Amino acid sequence: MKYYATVNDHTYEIIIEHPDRILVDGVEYHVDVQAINGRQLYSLLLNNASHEVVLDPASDQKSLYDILVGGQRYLVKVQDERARRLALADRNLKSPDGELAIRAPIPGLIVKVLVTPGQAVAEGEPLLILEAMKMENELRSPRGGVIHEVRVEARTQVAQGQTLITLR
Amino acid sequence: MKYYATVNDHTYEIIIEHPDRILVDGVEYHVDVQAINGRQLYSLLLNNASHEVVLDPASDQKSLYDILVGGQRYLVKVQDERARRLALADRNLKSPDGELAIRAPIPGLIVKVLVTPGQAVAEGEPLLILEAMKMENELRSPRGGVIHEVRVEARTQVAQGQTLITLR
Amino acid sequence: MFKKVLVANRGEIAVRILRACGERGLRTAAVYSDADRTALHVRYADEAYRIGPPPARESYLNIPAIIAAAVAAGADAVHPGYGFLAENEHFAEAVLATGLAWIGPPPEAIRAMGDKIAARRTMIAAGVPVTPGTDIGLTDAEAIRAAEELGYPVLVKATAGGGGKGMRVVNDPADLPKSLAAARREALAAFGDDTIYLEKFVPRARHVEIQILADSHGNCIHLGERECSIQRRHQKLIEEAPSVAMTPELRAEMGAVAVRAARAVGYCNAGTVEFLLDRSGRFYFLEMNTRLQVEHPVTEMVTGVDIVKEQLAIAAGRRMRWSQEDIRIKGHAIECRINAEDPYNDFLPQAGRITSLSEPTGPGVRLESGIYAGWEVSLFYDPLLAKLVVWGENRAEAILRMRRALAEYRIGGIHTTIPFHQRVMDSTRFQGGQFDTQFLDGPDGFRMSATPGRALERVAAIAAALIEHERGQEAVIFGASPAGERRGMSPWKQAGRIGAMRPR
Amino acid sequence: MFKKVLVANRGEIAVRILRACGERGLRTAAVYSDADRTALHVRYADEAYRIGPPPARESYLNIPAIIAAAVAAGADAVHPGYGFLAENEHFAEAVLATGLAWIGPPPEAIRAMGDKIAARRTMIAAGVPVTPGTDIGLTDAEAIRAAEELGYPVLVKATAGGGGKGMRVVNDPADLPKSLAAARREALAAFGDDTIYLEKFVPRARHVEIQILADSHGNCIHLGERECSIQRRHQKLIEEAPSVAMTPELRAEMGAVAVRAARAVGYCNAGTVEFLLDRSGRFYFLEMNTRLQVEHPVTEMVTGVDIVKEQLAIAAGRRMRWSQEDIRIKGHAIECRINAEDPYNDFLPQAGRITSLSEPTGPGVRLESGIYAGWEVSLFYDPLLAKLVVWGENRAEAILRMRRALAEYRIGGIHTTIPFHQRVMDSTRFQGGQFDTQFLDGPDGFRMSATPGRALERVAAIAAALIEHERGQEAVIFGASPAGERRGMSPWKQAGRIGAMRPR
Repeated sequence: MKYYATVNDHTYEIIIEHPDRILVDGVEYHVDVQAINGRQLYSLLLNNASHEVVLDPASDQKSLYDILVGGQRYLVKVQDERARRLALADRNLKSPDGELAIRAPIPGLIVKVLVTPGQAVAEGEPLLILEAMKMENELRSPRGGVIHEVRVEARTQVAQGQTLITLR
Repeated sequence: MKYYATVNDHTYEIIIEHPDRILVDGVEYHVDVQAINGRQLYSLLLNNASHEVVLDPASDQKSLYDILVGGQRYLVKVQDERARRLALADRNLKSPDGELAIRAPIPGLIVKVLVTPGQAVAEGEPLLILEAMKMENELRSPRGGVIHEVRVEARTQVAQGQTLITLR
Repeated sequence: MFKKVLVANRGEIAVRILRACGERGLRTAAVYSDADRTALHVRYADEAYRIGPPPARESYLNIPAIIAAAVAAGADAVHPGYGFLAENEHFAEAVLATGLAWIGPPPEAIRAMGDKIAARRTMIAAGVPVTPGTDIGLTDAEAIRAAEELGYPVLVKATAGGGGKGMRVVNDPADLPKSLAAARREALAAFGDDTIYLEKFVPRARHVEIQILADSHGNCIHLGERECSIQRRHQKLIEEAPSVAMTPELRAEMGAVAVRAARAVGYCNAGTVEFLLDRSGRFYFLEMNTRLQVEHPVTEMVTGVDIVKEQLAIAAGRRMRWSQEDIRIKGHAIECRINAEDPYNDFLPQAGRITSLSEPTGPGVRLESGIYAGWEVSLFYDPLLAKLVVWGENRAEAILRMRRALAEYRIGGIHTTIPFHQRVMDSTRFQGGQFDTQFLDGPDGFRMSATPGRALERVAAIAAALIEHERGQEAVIFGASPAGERRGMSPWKQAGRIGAMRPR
Repeated sequence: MFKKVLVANRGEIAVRILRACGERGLRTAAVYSDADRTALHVRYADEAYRIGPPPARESYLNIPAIIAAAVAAGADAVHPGYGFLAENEHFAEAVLATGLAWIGPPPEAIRAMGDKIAARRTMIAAGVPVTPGTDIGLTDAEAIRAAEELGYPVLVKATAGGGGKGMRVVNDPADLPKSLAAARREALAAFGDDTIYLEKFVPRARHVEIQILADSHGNCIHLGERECSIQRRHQKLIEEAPSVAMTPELRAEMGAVAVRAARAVGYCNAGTVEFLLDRSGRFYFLEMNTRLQVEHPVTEMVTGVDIVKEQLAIAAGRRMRWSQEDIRIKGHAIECRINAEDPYNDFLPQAGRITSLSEPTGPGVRLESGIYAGWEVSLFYDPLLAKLVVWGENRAEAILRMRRALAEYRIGGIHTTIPFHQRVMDSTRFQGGQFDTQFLDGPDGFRMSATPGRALERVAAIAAALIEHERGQEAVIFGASPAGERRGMSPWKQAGRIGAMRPR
C-alpha cells in the first residue's frame, strides 16, 4: 500500500509492503508498531529508535491524526493513493480556501462579538470573547478572510463545537 | 432481591430493594457502589464509610467472588433465594464433602509425587512438589480426606489448572 | 491531636491532605459534589459525604452543607485546602462556632490580609515595602487620572480578585478603558464585586514568595523562598525553590520581612507572603495568602519540612518542632502544574475522560495528583489535574529530571500542559534562569509555536501512516461494507477479533 | 562521560538505569526478548534491540546477542543491572574485550567473590570474620559427617547458588539427606551445578549488609547498612535503612570491615557486603554481591547519594564526589518488593495481564516499577514487578507512610504481595523492630492466615452481593436469552449499553 502523509505542508510518500519494512520517500526503514493497552498509545521502533506515540482521540474518520511524539504535537493527514488522486482532482475544481467555521472550543458564555458580517479580518485578529472557567478567552481568526455569518450574540451560552462565525 | 453472602462459614442475609438502601441481617445500610474504569475496582460507600473493593478476575460465573478490601482477601459465595434453596436441597442428597480436585496453580514441572491412591491425608499435608520459576513449591492438601486418583507422575510438565490429584 | 479531620476540598490538594492525616493516624472524611462521587479524594478518605450538585456554589462553596457534613462525620477539625473557602473568614468562623478546630490561620488574620487595601496599609505601618498604588473603589475616570500620576505601566486590580482573575497590566494609556472594563467584568463574574484599584507595575520583576510557619506559642519562622515567575495571565505554571535570583543575605532579609508581615496580623499556621523582586534586588509586598499554597511541595522538598503535617500539629496547639536555625535549603526542586488545557490552542480548558494514564515515578520524583485512568475531567472546577515535582542535587539535575519525568508522563484522552512544560524545560532562557513574570506573556516571551520543530515530523508521519494502514487492515477483516451493514455481525465474534488484534 | 549506554537487563532495574542515564544526558539502548517488546524498558529507552526468544537462556543470558546489540547500537558502555549476567565475569570480559566500558567491578573482583569458597578464604586472610564452614564439593556422606562436627543447625549451600536458590537450613540430622537432595536439584536446575558445601547456621541472626562505593583512584567508602532480615526462603521481601539493631559504633566497625573486604579483592564501582549479625552484636561475612543490589534505593533515600549515577561516573574513570565524612544517615527508608506471587497461596508465582493499575504517589514515596496497565506478566522471569520505597523522618513515620502507600496501590488482574506487606506493616513485632531472618519462616514466624481477620468480612459480603445484583440487572438488560440468541443484537447498540452502565 502506498500512503501520503502530510505534516506542516510537507508530504511523505510511505510504501508499506511488508509488516516490518517500509519505504519513506524511497528510503527503507525497519518498523515495528505496537499498541499499548488501547488505541491511543503506541510503541514505535523505527530502525531501533524507540518512540512513544500518543494519538489524540479526536483523530477522526477523515484520516487526520493528532499525534504527540517527544513532546511535539503534529497534525498528520494520511491519504492512500486513491484518496490522494481524488483530493488533487477536487482541489482543481474549488478555490483553495473554502468557507471556514469558527467553532466554540469549549462550552461557555459569549461575552462580546468583535466583528460583523462583511468585515475583512487578518490572521490572528480577535473575533469574539468567550468566557469559560471564569476566564475570558479571545478567539482569533485562524486565517485572513471576510466574515460571512455571525451566528451568535453577546450574553448567549454556547455548546462545545457550536459554530459561532463563518469566514470566507 | 434477597441474597445470601457466605464468607468464612458465616452467611449474611442481604436484601436489596432500593438502589441505595439495603438490609443486612435486618439492619439498614445506605450504600453506593460505583465501578472504577472497568469491572475490577469498585468504590463502595457504606453508611458514608469509603471502601475500595478489588475483585479478582478469577471470580467466575458461579457467583464466587474473590474480594480484596483493606488489604484483606475474602472469598464470598453469593446466592439468591432460589439458588440457595436448590443448594440446600442438594446438600441433603450428597455428602457435605464431595470430591475435590487439586489443580496446578501455575504451569510447571512435577518434581515428586508424595502420595498414592487410597492414602489418608490430613489438612496441610504435602501432596506433591511442583517446580516453577526454578523454585520448588509444595502443594498441600486443603482439607483432610483420602487420595482418590493421582493423575500425574514425576518429571512431567503440567499446565495451569490441570487436575493433578483428586481427594475424597 | 485530632481524631477525625474533614477535608473541605477536592482534587490533588484533598488527596495531599488526606495522606498527611492518614500518616498521622487520623481518621479522614471527604466531601464531594455529584461530579466527584468517584474522585480520588472520595476513594482515599475513610468516609465521604455528599454536599451537593456539581457547581461549586452549591457544593464546595456551600458552607452549611460542609458544616453539616463535618457534624455528621463527627469530625473535630476541618482543613480547607486552597481555593474554594480556604480564605473565606466566614467559613473559618462557622467551623470554629461549630466547635471544630480550623486548620488554618485565625479568621481575623484572613480578614486582615483578604482586604487588599487594608493589608497594604497594615504592611506600610509594619515597615514592609509595598509598591505605590491608589485607594480602592475608583471610577474609570479617577483611574485614568491616577494612572497618569503613578506613571505607566500600571496594574489594574480587582479588590476581591485572586488567582490572576480581575487583573490587567496596562502599558499604554489608550488600553486603559478596555482593561478596566475587562477586569471589572471578570471580577464581577468571579467574585460578585467589580471594585478596582491601581498599582504601579514593576517591570521585569520576578514573583518571589516566602513560606511562613507560625504556631500558637508565638513562634514564627520562614522556610525560604519560592520562585513563581513562570506565569500565564497571572496564573502560575512552574515554581521552583530556591530562586536563582536569591542570595543568602537577600533570603534572610526577605524572610525577616515576611515574618514581620505575618506577625503584624497575628498570624498562626502556614501562610505565604508574595513579593515582587526587581532586577536591582528591591522587593515589594504583593499580598499574603492565608492558606496552604498550591506550590508548597517545592519548599517541602528542599527543606525536609512536611508543611501539611506541621499545619495539623499547629492547629492542635502544638509547639513547632523547628526553629529558624534548623531550616536549611538542600538541593533544588521544580514543580510543573499539569492542567487540562491545550497549550497549542491558547491554553483552552479541556474536558473529557482520561482514557489512559502512565505516571512518572523513580528517584527524586513526587507526583501530587487527583486523577486516574477512567476519570472524567469536567469544566466545573479548576483545570489543575496534578503537580509534577522533582528534586535534584542542583538546578541542572532538577531540570534534567523534570525532562525525563515529563517524557514518561502520558495522559490519554485529553490535552494537557505537559508539552508546554517540555518546551520550557528545553528553553535555554529557562535553563539559564534568565526570566521574569513576562517570560510567557511579554513581547519577547516564550511561545508554543503553532508549527512545532521538524525534528520528529518524519516520525509522526510514519506513525500516522502505520496506524492508518493497521486500521485499514482491520476494516478488511470486518469486511469493506459500510457501517450500516456491519450491524448483523455477532458482537461476540467482533469482540474476539478486536481482542486478537494489536493492542496489548 | 559515555555517549550511549546499553542496559543489559529488563524490568524495574532496567528502567531505573535508563532514567539515571537520561538524567545525565546519555543516550540509552535497551535489549529485549520477544516477551518484552512492549515492556517499559523498551518504551523508555532511546533505542531497543531484540536479542532473542522469551527464555532467558536465549535472550538476557545470551552473551553474543547482547554484545552484538551493543555493537549495533554504537554503545560505549554496558550496565548489567542485577541478576542475569550481572555477576558473570565472562560477560564483563566480553564487554571489555569489545572495547566497551563495563559499569561494574573488574572481572577479577567478580571472580574472586563469585567463588564462595575462595571468597571465604580471602576474607579470612583479610581479617574479615566468617562463619565456620566446610570445603566445597562434599558428597552426601561427607556432608553428614561435617554437619555433626559443625553442630546443628547447619546451612546447606550450593556453590553456584544465589537469591536463595539451592539453600536449606537444617535443624535436625534426620532432615539432612532430604535437604541435600533438594538443594542439589534446585542448584542443578538453576545453575547447572549441584556442588554444595555446609556452613554453621547462626540462629536468631539478622541479615545486615553494607553498601560500598569504590572508584578507580583508590577511594573506597561505605554508605551505611541495610536491614534485610524479612526474607522468605532466603528471598528478601522487605528492606530498610538504617537497621534498628545498629549503633553508630557498630556501623563504623562493620563499614570498616566491609571496606577492607572490598579492598581485599581490588574492588571498584558499587558493591554490597552481606553479613549475619547475631543478637550479641557479633557479625559474620556471608558474601559480597559484586553488582548493584535490588534494595539500593533505601540507601539512596537516607544518604542522598544516587548510587546508579555514581556507578556511571566511576566507570567513566571519575573520582568519587563523596568522602566517608560526607555520608550522613538522615531519616528512615523502607522498601517492599511487590511480587507477582499469591501470599494467600504459599507465594505461588502468578502470571496474567495487568488489567488496571493505580500507583501510590505523594510525599516521601518512590516507586521503582517495570509494569503498566495492559502489561502481560509472564512466568519467564523473576516475579518482581516493582519496589515500593518510602522515606520518613523516622521509622514510625516510614511505616505509617508505607501503610498508606500500600493501601493506595491497586494492581488489578493478578495477585501480588501487597496484602502480605500490609499485614507485616500492621504487625507489632515488625513495628517493634524485633525480628530476625526467621520472622517469616521460623516456628514463631509471621503467617498469612488462610482466614483473614473478620473486620471487613461484612463489607466484603455486602460488596459481593451488590456486584452480583448489578450483574443480574445487566443480564436483564441484555435479555435473559442464552448467549447463542444474543448474536443478532447490534454490536453498536450493545456497546452503547455497556458504555451507559456503571463503569466510569
